[in-house]
Amino acid sequence: MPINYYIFLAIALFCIGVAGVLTRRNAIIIFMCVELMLNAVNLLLIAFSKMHHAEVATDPNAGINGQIFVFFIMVVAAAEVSVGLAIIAMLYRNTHSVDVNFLNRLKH
Amino acid sequence: MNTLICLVSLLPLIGFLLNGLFRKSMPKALAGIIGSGTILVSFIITLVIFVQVKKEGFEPITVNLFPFITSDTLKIGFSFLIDPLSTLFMLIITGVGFLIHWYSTSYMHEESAPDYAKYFCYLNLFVFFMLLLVMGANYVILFIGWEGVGLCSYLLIGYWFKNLDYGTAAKKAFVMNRIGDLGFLIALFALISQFGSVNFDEVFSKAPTASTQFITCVTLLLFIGATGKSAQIPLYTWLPDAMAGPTPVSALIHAATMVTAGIYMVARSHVLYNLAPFSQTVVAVIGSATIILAATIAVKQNDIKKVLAYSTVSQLGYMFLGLGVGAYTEAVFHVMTHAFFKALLFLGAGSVIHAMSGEQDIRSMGGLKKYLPITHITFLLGCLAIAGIPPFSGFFSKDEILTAAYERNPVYYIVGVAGAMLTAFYMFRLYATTFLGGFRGTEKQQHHLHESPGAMTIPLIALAILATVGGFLGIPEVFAKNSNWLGHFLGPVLGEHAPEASISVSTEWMLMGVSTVLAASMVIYAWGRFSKKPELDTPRGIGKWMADKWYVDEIYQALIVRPLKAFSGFLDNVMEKGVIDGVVNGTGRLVQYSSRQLRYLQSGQVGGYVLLMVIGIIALFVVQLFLRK
Amino acid sequence: MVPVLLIGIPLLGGLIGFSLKDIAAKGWSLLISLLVLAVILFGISLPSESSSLLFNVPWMGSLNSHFAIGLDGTGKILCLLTAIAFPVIFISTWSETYARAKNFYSLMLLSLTGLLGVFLAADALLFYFFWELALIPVYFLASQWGGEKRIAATFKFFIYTFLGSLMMLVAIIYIYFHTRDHSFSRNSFYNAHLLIQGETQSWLFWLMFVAFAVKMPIFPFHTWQPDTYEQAPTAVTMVLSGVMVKMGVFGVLRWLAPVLPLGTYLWGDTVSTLCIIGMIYASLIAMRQNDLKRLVAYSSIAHMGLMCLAIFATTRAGLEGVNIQMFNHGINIIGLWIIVYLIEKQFGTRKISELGGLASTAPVLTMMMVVITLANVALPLTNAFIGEFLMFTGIFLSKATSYNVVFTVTAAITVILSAVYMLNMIQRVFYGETNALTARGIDARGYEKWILALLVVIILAVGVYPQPLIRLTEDSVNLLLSKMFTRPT
Amino acid sequence: MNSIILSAVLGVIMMFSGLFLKKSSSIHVLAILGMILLLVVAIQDMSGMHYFPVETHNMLYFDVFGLLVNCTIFSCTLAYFMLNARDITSVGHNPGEYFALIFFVLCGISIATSFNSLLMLFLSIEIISIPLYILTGSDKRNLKSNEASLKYFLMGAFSTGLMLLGIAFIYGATDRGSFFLEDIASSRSMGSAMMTTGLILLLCSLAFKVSAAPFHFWTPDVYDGAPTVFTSFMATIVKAGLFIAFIRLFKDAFGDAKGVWQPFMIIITVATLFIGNITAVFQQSVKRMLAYSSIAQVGFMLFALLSLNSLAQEGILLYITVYSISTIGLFAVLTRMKDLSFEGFNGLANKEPLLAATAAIFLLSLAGIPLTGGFLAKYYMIASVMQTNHLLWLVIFALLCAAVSVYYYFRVIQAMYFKDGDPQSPAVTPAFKILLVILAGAVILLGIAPQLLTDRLYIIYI
Repeated sequence: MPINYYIFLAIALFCIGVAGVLTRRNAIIIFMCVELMLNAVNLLLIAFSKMHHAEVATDPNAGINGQIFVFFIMVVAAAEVSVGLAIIAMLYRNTHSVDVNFLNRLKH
Repeated sequence: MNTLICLVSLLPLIGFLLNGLFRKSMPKALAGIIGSGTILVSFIITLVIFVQVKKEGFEPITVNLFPFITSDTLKIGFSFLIDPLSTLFMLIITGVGFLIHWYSTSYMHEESAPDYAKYFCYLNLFVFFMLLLVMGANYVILFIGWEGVGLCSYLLIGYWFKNLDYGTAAKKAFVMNRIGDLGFLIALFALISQFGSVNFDEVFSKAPTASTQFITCVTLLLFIGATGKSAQIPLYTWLPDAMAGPTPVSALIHAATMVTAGIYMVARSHVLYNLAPFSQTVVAVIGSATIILAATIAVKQNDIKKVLAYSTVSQLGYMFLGLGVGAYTEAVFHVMTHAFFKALLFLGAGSVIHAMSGEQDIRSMGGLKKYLPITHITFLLGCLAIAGIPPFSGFFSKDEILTAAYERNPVYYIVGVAGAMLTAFYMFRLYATTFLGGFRGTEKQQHHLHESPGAMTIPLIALAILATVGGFLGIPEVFAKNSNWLGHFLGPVLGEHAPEASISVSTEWMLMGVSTVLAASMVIYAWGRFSKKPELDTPRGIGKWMADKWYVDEIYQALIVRPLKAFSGFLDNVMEKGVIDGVVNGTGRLVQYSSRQLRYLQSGQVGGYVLLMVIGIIALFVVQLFLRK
Repeated sequence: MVPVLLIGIPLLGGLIGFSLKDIAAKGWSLLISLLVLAVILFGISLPSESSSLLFNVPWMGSLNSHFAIGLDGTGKILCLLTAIAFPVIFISTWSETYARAKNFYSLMLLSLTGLLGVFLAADALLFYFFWELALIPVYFLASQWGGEKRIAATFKFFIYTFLGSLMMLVAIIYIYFHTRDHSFSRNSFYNAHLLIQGETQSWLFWLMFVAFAVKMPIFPFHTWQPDTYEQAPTAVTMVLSGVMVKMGVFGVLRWLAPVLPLGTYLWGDTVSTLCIIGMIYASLIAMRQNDLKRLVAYSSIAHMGLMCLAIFATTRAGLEGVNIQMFNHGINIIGLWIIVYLIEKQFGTRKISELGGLASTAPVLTMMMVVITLANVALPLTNAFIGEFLMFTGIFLSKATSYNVVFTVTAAITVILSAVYMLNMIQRVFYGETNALTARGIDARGYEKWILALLVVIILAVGVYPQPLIRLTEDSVNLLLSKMFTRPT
Repeated sequence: MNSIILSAVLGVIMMFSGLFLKKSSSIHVLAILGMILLLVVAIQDMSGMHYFPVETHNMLYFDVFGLLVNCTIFSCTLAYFMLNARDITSVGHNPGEYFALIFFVLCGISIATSFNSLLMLFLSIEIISIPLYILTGSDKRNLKSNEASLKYFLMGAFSTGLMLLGIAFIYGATDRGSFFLEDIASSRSMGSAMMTTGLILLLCSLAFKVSAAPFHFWTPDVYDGAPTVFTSFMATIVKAGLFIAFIRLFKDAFGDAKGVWQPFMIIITVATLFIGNITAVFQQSVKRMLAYSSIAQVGFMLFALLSLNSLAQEGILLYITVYSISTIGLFAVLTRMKDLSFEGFNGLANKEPLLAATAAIFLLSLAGIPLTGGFLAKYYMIASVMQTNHLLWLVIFALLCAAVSVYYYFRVIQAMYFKDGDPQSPAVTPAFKILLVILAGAVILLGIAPQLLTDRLYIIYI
């Protein structure tokens, strides 16, 4: 299956994520959309790593680094989740809402 | 010799410094002695020099004091030139100057001590600059004196500074002179650019090499300077106002010496003028026009000093007419005689004003004959002299100019004679209204009337003698061969002038007769008319125009001063505050405004921010697409 | 060694001054300024090729910029002016008591440092440094001790000049990259024009000229000046108008005309026209000013215009005239400011309409004022006449333009206008009857009298025997003439 | 390597310091000691003493520039600690953690200055960002702080996504699938659509991190909302570190493909200069003004990216140093003020002359007035671009913006010196004053002798 399919799929996922970030007002959902973007990237990386692996038949672990990268992304994403949820929780404790449109004390 | 020459100019300066620095502590008597003493000494020294210069085979002396301005090839020295012309002027300046200083010692007696000292220090400064003017060996030194005397006249006209009108008059004098000086300056630059020098000898020796147009331009520019200093059309209007100054000042500066600086300068550069016939014509025409204009105005003036002022303007016109027709010796001759009789007349007027305790309007005078005998006699002599009645000095000088004018063009002669008639008329109108008839002043004034003290009358007498016999220094050739001493004296500088070469003796006699007869008849007519019933009522019709000086001042106001003021107002309010400053401040406001608008991008909404970021990214991709193509 | 002292003394003096008592600061600054005067006089007495007039050590290695300072003709004249100006300013405003006086006087000394540095710098980057160093203290002085609208006015002035100098910086860097040895030294800059072709020079010219035009100021970059002069404390106004505006002329003479001769030549006529417009414009506006400070400010704009014009004439007479006139104008205008200051101090107003009749209450002051005024209108035997005569001669003889006669005549009109507005001022302030305000006026007191007398003596001395001053500038003028272009004949 | 590991270790130590040390003062003494140690180690790293011989498989690559940047950044942090330690401890209950987070950030920075692979770049940036989210929100009860941290977090995560997508594309575009910079630089497909797409995405996300327009929107809000001490840290040290990463990436990976990305860089530079300067003009709060000014300063720093030459390298080193010192000093003064609006500064010169004087010097330096390091920093930037002999219009535009910047910086000076008022500011310790004077002296010193810093770049003994 040609690589372009994966690329398009990944970009599609990514754009969905972006659209979500743009349109939704609930902080948690926005955050989930961001996660979606990250996963799109993961997919893309895997695809590329496979592609590069196929390109170079001689080297058994060619393109392996793409997949390693994905693990790192997952780790970092996890870390972000923890921090992010903590922040959202803190905000909720203070304002009893997670609606980002109410966050406009700081402007201009 | 050199030290003597320096002393002549230095002494007045010393007097100036002494009177100026110690004016606070200076007693009046001392101030007067210093003031007039210095002038007397330098007059005596001048006489010594004169004796040297008079000798046959005398060569002009140049005294280099120090280099003034040196810029590679351009070398301007601070140097004096002594030759018959400058010597003659030095004699007039110091001689007449001394008499007037002396006269002032008593005339200014009411002044407080410091002001008295101030007066004399200004007067000495004036003499210093005037000597600089005539002694300078190059145009720059001449110019220094030129502006210096202008400054002194400014200071002395505004001597009574408390009166703002006097101040205005002084300012007017200075500014109008400045206008003339502008022409002079540019002429200087032109000379430098052409000859690379401003020394008289170099300029005159190189002059023939230059093109006629160039010489014409330079001479005209110089003449503009002359019209300013010597009160010719169109820059004459300051002189009558200058009468605001003390009368001796009017006598010294605005009659005898300063105003003749223009004549000196033109005579000094006669070499150039001889090369530029057009400029000569201009000089002659302006001169004759001024004669008539000033004379007509003088006819209707009632302020004794105003009359004399306008007569000065008109007499200066004669001198320029003489210069214009190439009769340089005669012009200088007239300068001399005019210095005598006009100084005399002014001092006489001063004595009258003194007696009338400040009154200057002749309509409230009359019949002063019996109160002021000496003043009366001397004044009469002065009038006769200026009216050109033989054998008084004015007759000879004026007549020679007229003859020379006739040679060049009879029209000049006719104008000149007309001027002479007018002169005779208004002078004797003045004389008759002032001295003859009955006294018209107040009781108080009449009671106060008295002859002036000796310090004032003796100079009067001295000047009267000069005014009477002064003419014999330059008797025309027609009377007796080689009798024109002045002609011979000035010959080496200005070149011999021989009328009989062109016109016959008989015609000259005829011209002389005509002018004399006409003048005399005017004298008799005016005497007869005004001694009986002087005109006291305000004139009507053309007379009013004359009385109001043909409204020249008003015209200048309307054409030059007001538009200029309006324009500067426009620049200040519209251009400066509006346009230029507006642009500068506008830029500032623009920044402020755009800042206020840009702030609103910062909406505070996360969604908005992300959207803008995404738009940014898309924009970059679009750019990328375009760059690909 | 001399230049190092010239910069070091006031710099140290200023820094120490901050730590002094307020009372001590006044005397201290006067002492320092007198020291500087002594040093500069010594420097002038030395022969112009003396090695002790130069100092050069490497400074910013990676930029190949040197700390190179030297004292030469024009520099001598201007350093002399600066060194005379500051003591005169300190003495004439002696009776003034400033809040936080030590800061005031220390900043004055720092600005003195900057000014001297500008006139001494032989390295473009160093020149730029001093250029700003002179500006900053003056900005603080003016907006801390000035009039009530001071903050806005002086800030306008600051932004204006700062923007100008930034443009100059661009030009300097550009030229730096086009010098053979990538150096800021004066010599490399003077030879850079051989490697920069015409059109480049012509826009570089404007980048640089803007900075100088704002400083001088040249129409239409002048609007900061009247406001700043009006708002700044008089002592600072004296520094500004007496010395600082000369930085502009100096900049053109030292860093523009010889560095970009072609650009200078190409734009000569344009700039000259601007100068003349400015001269007449400023004179006309001066005619109707009611504030003494504004009047003097506008008259100074007119005079600076003439100097700039004379530079672009590219003739020996003109350039010598400019050099002399920078000195003379400094002296005269400081004299004017002193008198304005004395008047304001006495009557608390600078409005011409509210004054009058001072001549009867203050004869000495009047006498001084008249002399200085006459010097300002360039009457013969005063210093300004020498300068203006030489400048006008230079303009008339100019080979760099084909409009030399037109320029001379139109520029000379200001000779009349200046007489008009100056004499107007004299008449309305000093002549006439005294009014309620001026009746209780008193004359100039001891030291004020003497300081004015000193200035008058300088005015007359230079006016009568200018030769030494002219000779002082010869080397600079020769250098300039060897660099600048004139119309090919 | 020294600094990376040691900073991480120090972070852990500080995290647990709360357990052993009860007094907050002792904690920040500990932090300062640790910081000094870190600095010493970093300097020794430069002079060839490597204590942790770790095989990085070419993931990291240490060069003089990076190490020198580490040193300057650490010294700035040291100054920052000394000036602000008390304020840091007073933010919340357990101060040790804040120091811990700061040390982690430093760890991330020291990776960012030495990464040689996009993976390391990604990790370093995340190691820097995540603690910052927490620091921003550290003032738990303050709604502004919460809002700021959430905004920062959401947008930061978003930009991380962008960066990762970019990295993915670049990975795809390289010849044999590699994250190493040299492989990217040498890849045949340089300039291809995929590569360029990745490049642009990476550019945008990094622009976001250094807050360059149009990706700067988080900056004012976050800087405004975060506790002032941490704003000072973020605006200076963090920004410097990230900027070095930015330069490192584009120099080593895309240096040869300048033509591809320079147009975008120019657009971003112009936008940053314009928005940063113009918007700062109208601000009412000095803190927020400084946020915008930090954006404006980035506009100048970006010049170094436009011209990747030796002048640029020296210049950016000088720039980040001077900018960090000045801003840290300024924020230190700011933290002492009760009222952060411009009026709050009225008459400070009379009440606290020394505070005002040093603040004035920092402001002059930010405005780029000669004799302060700020001028030479800007000078280097301009010169480096002019050396490439084009983009002169950009230089002039930048200088016009600099003139605008003078306006808002001088508003503070005017308030302090020329206006009268009674500013509310608690008494400051002499130590604080001395430190400020030292910083001001450093600014001046770099303004007249930049070679003291820049020449270090050419000392080679690694």
